[in-house]
Amino acid sequence: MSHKPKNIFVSGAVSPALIADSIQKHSTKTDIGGHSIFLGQVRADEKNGGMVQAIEYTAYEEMAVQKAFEIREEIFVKYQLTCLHIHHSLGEVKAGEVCLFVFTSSPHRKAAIDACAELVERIKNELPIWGREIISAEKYEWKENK
Amino acid sequence: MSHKPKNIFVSGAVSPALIADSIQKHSTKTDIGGHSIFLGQVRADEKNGGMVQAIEYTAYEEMAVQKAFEIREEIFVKYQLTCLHIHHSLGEVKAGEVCLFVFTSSPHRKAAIDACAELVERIKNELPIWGREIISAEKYEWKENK
Amino acid sequence: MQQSAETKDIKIIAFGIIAEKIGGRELVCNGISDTGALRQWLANKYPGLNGLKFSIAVNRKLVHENCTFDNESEIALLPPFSGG
Amino acid sequence: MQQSAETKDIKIIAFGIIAEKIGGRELVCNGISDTGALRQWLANKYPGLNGLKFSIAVNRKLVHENCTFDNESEIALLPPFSGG
Repeated sequence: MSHKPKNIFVSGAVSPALIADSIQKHSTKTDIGGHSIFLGQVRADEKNGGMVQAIEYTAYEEMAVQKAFEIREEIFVKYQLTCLHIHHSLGEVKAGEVCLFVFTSSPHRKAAIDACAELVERIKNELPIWGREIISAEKYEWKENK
Repeated sequence: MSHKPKNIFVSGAVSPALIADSIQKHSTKTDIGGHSIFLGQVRADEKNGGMVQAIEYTAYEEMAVQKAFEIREEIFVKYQLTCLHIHHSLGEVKAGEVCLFVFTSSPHRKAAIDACAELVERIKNELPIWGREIISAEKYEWKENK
Repeated sequence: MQQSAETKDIKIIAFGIIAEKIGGRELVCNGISDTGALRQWLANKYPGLNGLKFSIAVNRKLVHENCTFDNESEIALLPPFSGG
Repeated sequence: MQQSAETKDIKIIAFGIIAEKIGGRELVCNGISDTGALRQWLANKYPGLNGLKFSIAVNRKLVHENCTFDNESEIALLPPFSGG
């Protein structure tokens, strides 16, 4: 567990290979009993004027990385975690692709599951990241989290 | 979503490649907005006589597959899910390897997260599966879920 | 004349520590037609089971009260689950 | 003689729909030293912002009450977040 802010952004979609690689890396940590993973996937929602083709993400990167670090420290205090990783896309992510990867690990399943659920809410509510839903070459809508 | 019992067992550890492949397959389902994944990993617990090297899983397979199907149907009624997958190891799984992979997907994150957490509890409590913790060539302990 | 259910062999399957204590995954009993009698018979025949908790499944369903069965039934002895 | 803080240019960065409405990711203001005055100045200068909600961050922290700043501060205009 590192104690300085770490970049959370990846360019474009989060690939299944990155996820597999991250899981694989935890096989040396034999005090872990459970991993909880959340993946956000871009939905092809129906909009006025067509379907969402992709979401283009931008962020206030410096603030997002600092805030993600603060959240990380708070979650580590609250839950008995071994590891915690956050990866969020920047730039274009097509419908069906993964834009958010949250990964928590703990000796016991409950801490991993609860921490992951809380992290996802906090990421959505507190990180300065914006998604623009691309509907066609001319048409887009700024996404709003509910 | 298929409506007949499906084998949930894999021989040996669940590989990161199987997990990546399963995630990849969902990219065509563009109504999905969130995936929740739980992975059970074998812990190298300290025991009287040494560390846990591996867990050897056996199951009453026919009953486990039928029960997993019943649980699946109940979870689909309770939560708005697009997909639900369960993979559990049989045979030997070494410390650090993954023995359980539970995967739920939904248009909205809350349903995926809540369904996954409930599934993990039900799998641990209701499926006739047994783990024998291998400590050395001569020594083992039958695991008990708490 | 057909054999009565009571005199037909009934096959029982066992798992985990229960299989270990009875020395195999399968055993056969005869003249037993409910789960209460089966528990009694097992306790007499396998003292190694003393103090071990197990459930009985009849036709792949856990039974919690005394339950009758016949030689067509699938009977299984299940120690506490420890999957996942 | 040094310029006073009020007369130095203050750089402001904007994101999302706010950047779009003001026509760029960066703007410069002068003679403004608190977030309340900044909101007023923006409302006058960019009628396109009318009806749009946004927060202000000073040095990468959201500020909820009126907050003073100077030309060393990092000021950012943040529409509602929509990550994940």
